[in-house]
Amino acid sequence: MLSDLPILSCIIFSPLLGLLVLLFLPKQRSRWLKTTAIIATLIPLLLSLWLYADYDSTKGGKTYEELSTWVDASLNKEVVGAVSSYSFKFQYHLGIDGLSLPLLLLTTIVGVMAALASVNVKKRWKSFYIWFLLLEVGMLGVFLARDVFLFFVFFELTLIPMFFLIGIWGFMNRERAANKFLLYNGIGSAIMLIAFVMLVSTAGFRADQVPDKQETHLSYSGSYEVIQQNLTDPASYVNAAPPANSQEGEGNPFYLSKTMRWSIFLLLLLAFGIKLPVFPFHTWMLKVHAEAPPSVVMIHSGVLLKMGAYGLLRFGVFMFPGEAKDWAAVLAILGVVNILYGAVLALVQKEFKLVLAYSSISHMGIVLLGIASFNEIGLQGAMIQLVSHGLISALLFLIVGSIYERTGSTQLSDLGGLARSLPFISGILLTAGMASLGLPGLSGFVGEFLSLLGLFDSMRIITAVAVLGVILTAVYVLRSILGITFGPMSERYAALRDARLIEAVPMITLLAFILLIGIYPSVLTEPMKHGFDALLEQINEKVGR
Amino acid sequence: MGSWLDETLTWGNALIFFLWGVILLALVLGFVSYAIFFERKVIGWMQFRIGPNRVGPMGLLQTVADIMKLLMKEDTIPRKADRALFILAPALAYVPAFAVLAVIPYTQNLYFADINVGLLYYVALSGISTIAIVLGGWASNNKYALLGGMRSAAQMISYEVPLVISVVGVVMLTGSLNLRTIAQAQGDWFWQWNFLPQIIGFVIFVIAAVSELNRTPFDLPEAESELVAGYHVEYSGFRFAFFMLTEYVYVYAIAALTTVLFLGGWHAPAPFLDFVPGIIWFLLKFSFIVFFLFWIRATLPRIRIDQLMGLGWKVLLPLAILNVFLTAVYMELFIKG
Amino acid sequence: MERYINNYVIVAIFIILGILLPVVALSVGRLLRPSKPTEEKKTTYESGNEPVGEGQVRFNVRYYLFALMFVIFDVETVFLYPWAVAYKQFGLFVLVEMAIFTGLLLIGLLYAWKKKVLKWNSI
Amino acid sequence: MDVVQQPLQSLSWSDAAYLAPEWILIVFMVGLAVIDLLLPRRVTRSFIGWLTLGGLLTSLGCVVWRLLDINSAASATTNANGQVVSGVIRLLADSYRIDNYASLFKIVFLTATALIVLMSLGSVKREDIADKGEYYYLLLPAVVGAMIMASSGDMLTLYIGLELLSITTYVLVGIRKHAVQSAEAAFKYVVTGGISSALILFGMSYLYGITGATNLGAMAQSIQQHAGDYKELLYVAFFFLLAGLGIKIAAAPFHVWAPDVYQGAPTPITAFLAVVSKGAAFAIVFRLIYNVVFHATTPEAPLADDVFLAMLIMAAAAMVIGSAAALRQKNVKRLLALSGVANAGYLLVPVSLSLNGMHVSNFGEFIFYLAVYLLMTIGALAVVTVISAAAGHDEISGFAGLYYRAPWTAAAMIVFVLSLAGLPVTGGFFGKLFILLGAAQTQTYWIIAVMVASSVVSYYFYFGFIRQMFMRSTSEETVHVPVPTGLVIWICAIATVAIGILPGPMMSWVNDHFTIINDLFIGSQPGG
Amino acid sequence: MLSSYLTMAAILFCIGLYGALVKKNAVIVLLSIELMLNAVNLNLVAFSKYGVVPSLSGQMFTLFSIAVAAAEAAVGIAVLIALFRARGTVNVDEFDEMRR
Repeated sequence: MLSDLPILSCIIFSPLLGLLVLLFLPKQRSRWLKTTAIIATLIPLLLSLWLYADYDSTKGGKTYEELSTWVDASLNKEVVGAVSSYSFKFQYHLGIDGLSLPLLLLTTIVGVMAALASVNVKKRWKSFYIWFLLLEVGMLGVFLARDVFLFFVFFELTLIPMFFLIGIWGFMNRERAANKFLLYNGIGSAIMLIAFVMLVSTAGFRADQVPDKQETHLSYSGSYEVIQQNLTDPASYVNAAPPANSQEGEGNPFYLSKTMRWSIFLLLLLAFGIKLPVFPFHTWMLKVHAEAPPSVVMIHSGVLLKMGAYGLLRFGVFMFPGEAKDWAAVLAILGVVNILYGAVLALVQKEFKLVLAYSSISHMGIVLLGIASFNEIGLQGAMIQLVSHGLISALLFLIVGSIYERTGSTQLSDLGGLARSLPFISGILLTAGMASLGLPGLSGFVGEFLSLLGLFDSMRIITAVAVLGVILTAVYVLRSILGITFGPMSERYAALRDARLIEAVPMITLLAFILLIGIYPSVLTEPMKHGFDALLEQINEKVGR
Repeated sequence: MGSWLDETLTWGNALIFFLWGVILLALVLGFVSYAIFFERKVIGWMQFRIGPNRVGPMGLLQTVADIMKLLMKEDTIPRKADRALFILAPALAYVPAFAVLAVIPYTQNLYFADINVGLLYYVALSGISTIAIVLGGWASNNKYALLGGMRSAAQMISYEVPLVISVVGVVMLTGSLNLRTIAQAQGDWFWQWNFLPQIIGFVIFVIAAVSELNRTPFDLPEAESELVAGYHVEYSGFRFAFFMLTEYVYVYAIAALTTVLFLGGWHAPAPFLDFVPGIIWFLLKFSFIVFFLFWIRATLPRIRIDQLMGLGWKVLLPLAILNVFLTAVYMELFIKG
Repeated sequence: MERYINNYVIVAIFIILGILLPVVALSVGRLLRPSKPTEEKKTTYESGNEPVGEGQVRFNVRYYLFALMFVIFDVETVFLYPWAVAYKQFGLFVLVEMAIFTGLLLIGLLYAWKKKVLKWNSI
Repeated sequence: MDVVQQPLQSLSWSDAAYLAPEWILIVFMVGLAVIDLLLPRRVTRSFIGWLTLGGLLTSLGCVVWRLLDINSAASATTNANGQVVSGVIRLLADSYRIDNYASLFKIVFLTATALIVLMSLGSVKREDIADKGEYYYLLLPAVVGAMIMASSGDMLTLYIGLELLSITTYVLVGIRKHAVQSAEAAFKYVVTGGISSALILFGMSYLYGITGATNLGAMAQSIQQHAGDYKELLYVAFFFLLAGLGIKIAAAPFHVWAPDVYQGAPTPITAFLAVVSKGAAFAIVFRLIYNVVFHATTPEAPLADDVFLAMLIMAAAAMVIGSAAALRQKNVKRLLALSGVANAGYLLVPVSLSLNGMHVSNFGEFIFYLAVYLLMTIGALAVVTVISAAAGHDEISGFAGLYYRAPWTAAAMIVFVLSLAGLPVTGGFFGKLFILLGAAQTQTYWIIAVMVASSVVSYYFYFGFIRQMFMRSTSEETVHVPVPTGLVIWICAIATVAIGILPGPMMSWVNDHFTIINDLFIGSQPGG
Repeated sequence: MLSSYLTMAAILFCIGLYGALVKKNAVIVLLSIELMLNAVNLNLVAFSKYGVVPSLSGQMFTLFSIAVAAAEAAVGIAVLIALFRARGTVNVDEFDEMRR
């Protein structure tokens, strides 16, 4: 029964259901509003859990695929000649595979937890949850879309609610943070759009012959599969070598020269690098981490940053495996720079949120390393690192929110000895810290270990430097977290109440997932097993190994 | 005249044209002198006076004497006047007045320029005089002159519109703007002349023409009681004379134009009167129009300015347009078949 | 062609004569007339009183409105004349077209009338 | 005289019937004018607005009916290649064409004007505009002018339409007689408009001199013969035309008048200028480019390519300058004026991308974006009328806390702002996307970069509205939204989103009804 | 023959453009625009007789352009009068109500 449903659409759009209900609720009834929103986020979680259970890694996600025409804008066909149709064909194409499934799960889990954490929001609950649910729709869509423009639409859809969530409910400098967020991500998505437009107008072109009839359908398709196939198939018109006597690309408007391929790849790298964020483009993220409300940062740090890595993998690496492979070293170096830069700066921060922000940069560096390895282990490591960092940072910011609610500060110098008054929260914080610094048995370790292991295969020196960074992680995490939990306690914090049930539930749930992945990483690696095969095959073909 | 027109232009021919022009100029100057004389006489008789009777026999040299006086009178230009424009204005008024005479045909064979847009030429050039009058009023730097000039301009442009539209009916019937063709096209019998079929147009044309001439009952720009002497209050001597000259040359021109457009030009009123030369018929009709102008001057009082403007815009203009469409419908029904 | 040129030569001659007459007359007059300017002679004439204020006074804007009306209807005649000349050769539809055109202008006249443009008051 | 005698073609009664949309508007205009004059002063003039709206909608119905009729099987014919092409109605020796191109433009103009009238019904107050009746019925000749421009197949009709539109809008801009700003705006508009028509005419006069024709079809044939000999003159002609039309469409660097005029004009008229005037000028640009410029290429001088490049540069300049200048604006109408400059740049892109094997028509992209631009601009300005009525000024700070004072209006404004910024899921996104894809098809990648970059810059000031509406607050008193204005806001917002979610049908409809050979390459089909 | 007409027209046009852009007096600005339009008329009429392909349509065009120019001037001056009433000046530089 369940399998007859368009399950992916249901996952994406079920939050909208909640949004509809929210619209008709009076805006003073905070309890109703909150309950509705939490339920609305629970539906996709349950659906995605079911999907996970139902997912068969050997068959891939083919059975869940949804495909229908979204935009079929016919073009003037007069001058082309005898064709029966000529159009822009963008599809409503959803699909799931080993790459998206873990991130989908991550999104739904963090979504529910953030919704739970949002009960702390002090004002304008109605509009908060409306934006929140819209944001969730966008995130879910990003991971499931299989059409470049559908992807772009969902990607942008995350942008606008985030702008509102930061700008209205954030801390003191919220507007500047919101602007900065908008500006950087706007530039990022604009660059992405340029790349997509270039791709669709060349590699997206397809001519379908209708069998048995004299009909040709020409179309520019946004389909991920079509583009990827055209780009990677050496025989396709995109790669067809032009006749020797003509100028490069003459007569074949779809030919992608080497420069073009590289420029598209670099554009994609840049676009997703900003989102990830890669070292020089990271400043917007710090602002967001510092200024956005904690529950929004949970989403942001937990899911939105992953969209960058996901996009880099799916569009950058899968579409241009050759170019990506050629730039593996660069990617790795960027990763190391991220790790070291993030770690060193996290070490000197005086604000706990900023420590976490820099640690995010550092951890995202590890993802880059995993991608740069270009082998199964490394890529799996990157994916696990993505999920694990999502969970851990969501948990950490949840705790930050709770602490801030009680103490009114996130300055490291203000906080101290909270273990005495807030034993439960402190305990969770410590565990989360351990997970973050990669203690074996917790999820962080698996991700880091696999990524570095994968990279060690090809780039040993870089791996060695990266490990140095990982050691630094331990230093700054311990410095800050131990400082908060132990040490001298300020008198005014003596009478604080420990976590309420509504806080404890998400903390424990997140921690449980962290533990689960740490102890039994196969929950994630299993569905991914065949996800990278095709990619690695192509890369190896290309590189000739 | 027609034979020379068809020849190739040489200096000799140009000289002949020039001489003809000079002859006409002399005739016109003579006409002006004696038109003024007769105006005074006619009005005198109508008012049971004798009119000028001292200079020469029956006062025939009165106007000549006046001209001599004007010629020898001191010419003052006010200090505050805009000198260049002040000097330019009378000449500018006079040039178009004389230039329009080029297109008027007198008989079948006696005409000067035979332009196929003759009527348009007349209308276009006569409009320039308005500018001269405004210019004269403005350049004098005098309140009376300025207001007189503005009034005059307002009046002239207001009546120019009905004047111009009233002849459209004639143009439609003839299908030409050539004054010679228009005169020729009118029939042999006097009821076939344009003034009967185009009676509305004719009446409007005459009224508007009188107003264009700034003559009584439409002589408001020069209303002595309000504006002293209007736009030429600061002019004296021969510069003043040129404004007067302009007015009377226009009298000549309008009288000739009316004859050509509405009164059948040189045609005799009936075919059996053809033995009398065309030029005589033309002069008779022409003289009648001139006399008519003197006659209404003696008869009618000056009207108020609001009446003047109201008449032009609210009565004559709609009537003129109505006339155009009546003509069109008439032609549609009876002529074009 | 000759006729065409000749006609305009005549027109030119008439214009030249028109210019010559004032030039000659005024030049000749200069020899005949006296010239004894005094301050009083050169003051602006204002019925014998000392002139008050500027000579170029502001006058009623109504003059401008008449100028505007004139422009509108004068331009109408620009179209009316060619139409009238060629009227015989065309069908009824041309009459309708001109009726529409003129009708629109008459609406303009009505507009001016109703907006009291044609009503004259003071100077 | 050795003058080519052209046969005169008169309009017949049946031809006149094809002009029904124009007639209807003129009849309404005349009727309303007379009614307005004859009614006593104290009678309120709002009903004139409703009647104007009725006239516009009737006319719109006629245009749509004609469009469908032309394309129906009955009037379609086959061309030389055996393809079925729809009929074109040519009036007065092809100087007035009723083709799909014109009809599509007319639909845009009439829809826009209808929305503007509806918006005015809610916002125009008697104390502000003394002659309310005039205000409404003057819009009609303006639209007729725009329609003539769209339909013209001759430089003469084209010019007449242009001036009919311009002169009426001069008056409309200055209709708030007692406001200094309005009069000043009107004067500036008159001067720039005059200069622009002089420039256009000067260019046209050279084109006429070289081709000896004013009919676009005849020009196309003639210019192919003479382009080689007179290419310098042609360059001059095209330069002047571009400059003149650049002023009309407010593309940089000819845009400096736009902010002042848009600010001073009554807000609905601002919308009219932004949409109808600009769109009509584009209709001319299209016709001239594809009928004249396109055929002017000679082997030795790539005239057409140069003109296309010049236009692209103009488009890029408009985008960059428009977006950059808007950053500093505090006045909403000035801001929207500058955003209109940037949008003129976007609209210029499809026009100035030449055609090639794959990019066979740019009209679909263009009209799609024009329609979207119509919706979002009119919608945004309708919101502005509500705000300035409440705040008493046009500054952006008037939007402060709008969300708490009129949440639904604020929500609609978000839609417009997002659409203007080109973000999904709004029509603006797909409008820009189609243009970008068109540019990509011709491999003109640099303009894509410029376009996207200017869009990103524009985020800053468009989101300025959102910042005001959501993140500032002044008074808590609710903003009153008059019903007609609210209707406009909602029609525009819903349509914007609808087009943003499903752009396909509209784009397909436009392209199905448009045939480039029939509608734009007039000259390539001699006689007809 | 043609070139002298064209040169004359071009000169007129340039004078007009200069006046329209540079002059401070609003009336002169309007006059300058008329000058530009008249330059165009000169061009059209010259081309209709001496153009590459002489034809009558140039003269027709001129008629229309004259008419339209008249209307434009009328509206222009009307607007200027309204503005003069509000501002009391015809100096273009002082029309700066909106520039900030």
